[in-house]
Amino acid sequence: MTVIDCQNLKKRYKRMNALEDITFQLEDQKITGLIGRNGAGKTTLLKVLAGFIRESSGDVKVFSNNPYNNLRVSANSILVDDQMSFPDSLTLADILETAPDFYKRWDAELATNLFRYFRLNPKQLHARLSKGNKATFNMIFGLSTRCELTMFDEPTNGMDEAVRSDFYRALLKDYIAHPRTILISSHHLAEMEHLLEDILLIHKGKVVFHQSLEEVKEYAVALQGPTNLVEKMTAGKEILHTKQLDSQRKYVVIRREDLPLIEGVMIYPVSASDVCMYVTDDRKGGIDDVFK
Amino acid sequence: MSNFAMLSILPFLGILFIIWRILRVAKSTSNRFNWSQRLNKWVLYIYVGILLLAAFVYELISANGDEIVAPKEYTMLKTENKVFQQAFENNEESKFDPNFLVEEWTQELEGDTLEIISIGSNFPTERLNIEWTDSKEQLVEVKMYKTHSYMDGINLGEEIPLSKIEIKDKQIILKAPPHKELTYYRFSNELAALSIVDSLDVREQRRVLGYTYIYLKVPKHINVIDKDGLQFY
Amino acid sequence: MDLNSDSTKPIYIRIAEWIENEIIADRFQSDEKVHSQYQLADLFNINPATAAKGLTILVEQQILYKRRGLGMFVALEAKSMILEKRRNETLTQMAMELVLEARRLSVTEEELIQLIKKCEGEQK
Amino acid sequence: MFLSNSTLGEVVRTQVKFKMNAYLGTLVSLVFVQLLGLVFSMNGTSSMSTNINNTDIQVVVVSTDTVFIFVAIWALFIGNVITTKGYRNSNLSFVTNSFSNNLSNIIVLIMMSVFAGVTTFLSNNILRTVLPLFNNVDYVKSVSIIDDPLGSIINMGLLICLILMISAGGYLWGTLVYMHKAYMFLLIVLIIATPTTKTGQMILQFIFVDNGSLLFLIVKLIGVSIVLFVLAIVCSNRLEVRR
Repeated sequence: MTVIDCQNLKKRYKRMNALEDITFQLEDQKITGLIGRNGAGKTTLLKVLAGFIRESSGDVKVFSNNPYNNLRVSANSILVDDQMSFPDSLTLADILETAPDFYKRWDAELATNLFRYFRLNPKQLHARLSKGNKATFNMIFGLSTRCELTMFDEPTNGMDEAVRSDFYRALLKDYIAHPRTILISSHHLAEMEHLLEDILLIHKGKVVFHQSLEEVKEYAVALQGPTNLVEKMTAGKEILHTKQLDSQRKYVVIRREDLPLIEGVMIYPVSASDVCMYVTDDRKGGIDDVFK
Repeated sequence: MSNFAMLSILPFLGILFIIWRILRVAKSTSNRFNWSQRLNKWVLYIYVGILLLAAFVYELISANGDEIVAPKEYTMLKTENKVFQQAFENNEESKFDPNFLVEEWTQELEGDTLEIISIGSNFPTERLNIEWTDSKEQLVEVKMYKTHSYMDGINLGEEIPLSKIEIKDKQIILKAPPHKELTYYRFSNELAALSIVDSLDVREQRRVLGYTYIYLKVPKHINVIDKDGLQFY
Repeated sequence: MDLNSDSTKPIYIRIAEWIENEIIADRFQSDEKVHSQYQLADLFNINPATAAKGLTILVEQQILYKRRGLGMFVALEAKSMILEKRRNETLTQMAMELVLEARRLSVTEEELIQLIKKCEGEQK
Repeated sequence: MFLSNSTLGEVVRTQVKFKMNAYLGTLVSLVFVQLLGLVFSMNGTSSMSTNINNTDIQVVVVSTDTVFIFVAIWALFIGNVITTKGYRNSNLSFVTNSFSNNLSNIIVLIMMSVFAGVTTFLSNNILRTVLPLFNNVDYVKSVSIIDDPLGSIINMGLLICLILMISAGGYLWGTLVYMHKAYMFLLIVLIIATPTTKTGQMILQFIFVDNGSLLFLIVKLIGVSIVLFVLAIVCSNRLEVRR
C-alpha cells in the first residue's frame, strides 16, 4: 500500500523555492533514507509530509489524505526533529505519561526501557536537556509512538558516537518487531546505510533518484589510471566526478556499464554515500578546483 | 470626556505594563526553578481551601448592624423622617412620632428672656423650633427628638452621641457632642465599576440621615434670643 | 556479529556467502531451517529487505527451499552444490587473478605451478 | 497497515486534559495575581463619608474590583501567551490539527476563566476574614453567599464571562500577532482609541451600559467572546502551524 504519494509537489517561501518539483511514492513498511545536501529541502519536505506546513502547489497525499491540518495523518505520523518542543512545565516523566493519551499504539515498555538505558533523568525538563540528550529523548519519543509513518529529521545531530550506533540498532530492532514506514533524513549516509532499504535523493528541491540501496551502490563505477587511457575510456560518457591524482593519473567516476578491462586501469565500486555526493555536486572537480 | 478618558487610561496602561513585566519575569524564573507539577497542584488546592474556609469563617464573625437588604425598608424609614420633619416645621406637635422622642422635661425660667446658645461645633447640629403658648407662667417645655439614621445597614442612632442640653437660669445651652470619627468596612461581591450609576443610586437609597430636633414650648411673653439662628422660621 | 569487511561486495551477497559458509561448515544440515530474514537482519544489523535478498539468491540457486509459512530450509544437496559452485566460480576467478598478478610480476608459468605445489605441501 | 482513527472529539478531550495539566503554572500565577490584588484592595475600593452630629462617618467598601482588574490583565496575558510560538510548538508535538488546537485552547481558556471567576469572587472572603481579625476597625455585616445565593451566582457568572471575554481578546490578538507582527500595534491603538473616540464609546456603551439586568450583560459578553474566538479560528486556519 502507498503511504506517501507526492506529485509535482512545490513549496515556495517568500523569496526562494524550497521544493521545486517532488514526485515520488513510498510503499509501506520500508525504511527509506532521505538524502540530500544542506538546503536540498529535506526538512521542508518532511514538514510538508507531517502536515506542519502547506504545499504551495502540486499534490501530496499521506495515507490518501492531504497531511496539512489533517487529524488522521497527525494521529498516525510523527516527525522527530530538533525543533520538537514540549511544555516547559512538564518533566520528561510527565511527557512520557501524557503520550499514550495521544498515541494509541504507544509502547510504554519500550519507552521506559530505552529511557533507563540512556540514563535520562525523569525529573528533568525537556527545554533544559543538553543537545545530545534532547536528541536521544526525541528519538525515544518518536520510536515509542509506533506511528505508522515515523519520520526522523537528522536524528543523530548532537548524539555522541556510542549513542548513534545504539540509536540505529534500536531503530532496527523495533522495526523488525513492528514493521512500519520509516523515513530518515541525514547527510551521514554511510553511518546508517545498513539500515536502509531505499534511498530518496533530493537536490535543490528535486528528486534525483528513488532507488533501492543496492541499486544506488551499483549506480556508478570509478576508473583510475593513466590520464590518457582513462580519458579515452570515458569519452562521450556522463562524468559524475573527476579528480587529477597526479600529473599522470586520473580518477573518474561514471555511470556503471560494462567496460572492457584495460591494462593499467583499475575499476573500483563507488559507495552509496559517494554516489549521492557526486550526483548532487554541480562542480565536477570538487573542492580541489578552488585551490587550482 | 475625551481628555478625561485619556487621563484615566494612562494609569491603566501603566498597571498593564507592570503586571505584564511581573508575569514575564515570573514565567522565566519559574522556568529556572524546577517548579514541579505536584507543587503547582498543592498551591492550587491550598488556595481554594483557604478561599472556602474564609467564606465559612466569615459567616461566624459577628458584625455590626444588620444589613437591610430591601430598599423598601429604607424608603419607609425615609418617609418617617420626612413626615416628622414636616410636622416639626409646621409646629404640629400632635403628629410627632412618639418613637422619636428622646427626652422631655419642663424648666422654670427666672427672667423673661431666654438665650439659646450652641457650642462645641461650628455648625449647629440640631434643629430647633419654638411653639409659643398663651401660658402666663414661667415654664418652658423642652422635648428632644431624634429621627432615624441608618447608613449601609448600621443603626447610627446608637453610635452617634446626642447633643447635650443644659438649662441655666436664662440660657439653653446646646452642646454638640465632641468630634468623633467612625470608620466602617463593608464588603461587596459586586463589581462596582460595571454598574457605577446603579450602585450610587443604591447607596443613596441605603442612606437615611436623621437629625436631632429640639422642640420648645415657650410662653409668648418670654423673649428668645437666638444668636446662632438655630430656629426654623 | 560482523560480516567480513570486504565492503566492495553488496551486503546481500555477503549474507548469501555467510549462509553458504555455515552450510559448508555443517552448522546447517540438510532440511534444517535457516535463519529468517528478520533474524539475519538482527544478527548483522541490516535492513530485513537486504537479508531477504540474500536468501532469495540462495533460493534461486536451489541451495535453499521455501516452505510456505514455515521459512527457508537447506536443500538436500546444498553443500555439494555450493562446493561445486565455488569450485567453478570462485576458484576460477581466483585462479584468473593469480595468473594476472603473476604476469604482472613476470612470474613464469613454471614458477607459478611450483609455487602452488609448494603451498599444497605446506598445508599437508 | 493499521491506522488509528481519532475523532475530533477524542483529540480535543485529550488535548484539554494535557493542556490543563501543562498550564497548571498559569493558574498558580493567577493565585499570585489575586493575592497582589487583595493587598491593593486592603484600603478599600471606594468609600463614602458623611457627618452627623459632629461625627464623621466613613464607610469603606471593599469590593472585588481591584482584584478583578489584576485578574483581567492576567486573562489578557494568558489568552495571548497560549498562542505564542513556544506554546504552539509544544502543542504540536502531539496529535493535533489547527482546528482541534484552537478548540482545545478555547476550552482550556473557558475552564481557566471559570476558575479565575470563582476564585476572584471568593477572594473577597479572605479580606472579609483577615481585615476584621487584624485591623481594629468596625465593619458592617455585608451580603454573603448564604444571604443572597442567586445574586452571588449571577455575580460569579458575570466575572467569569468578563474574564473569558478578555482572554478571548488576548487570544485573537495573539493569533493576529503570530500571523504578522504589525498587529502588535493594533491592540495598542485599539486600547487608546476605544475610550477616546465616539464610535469606541458607543461600542463600550452598547456592551457595558444600558443593560436591563446583569443576565442580559452576561449574554452580551458571551456573544462577544464567541465572535472573538471565531475570528481567531478563522485567522489561524490559514496559518501554517510550525515554521
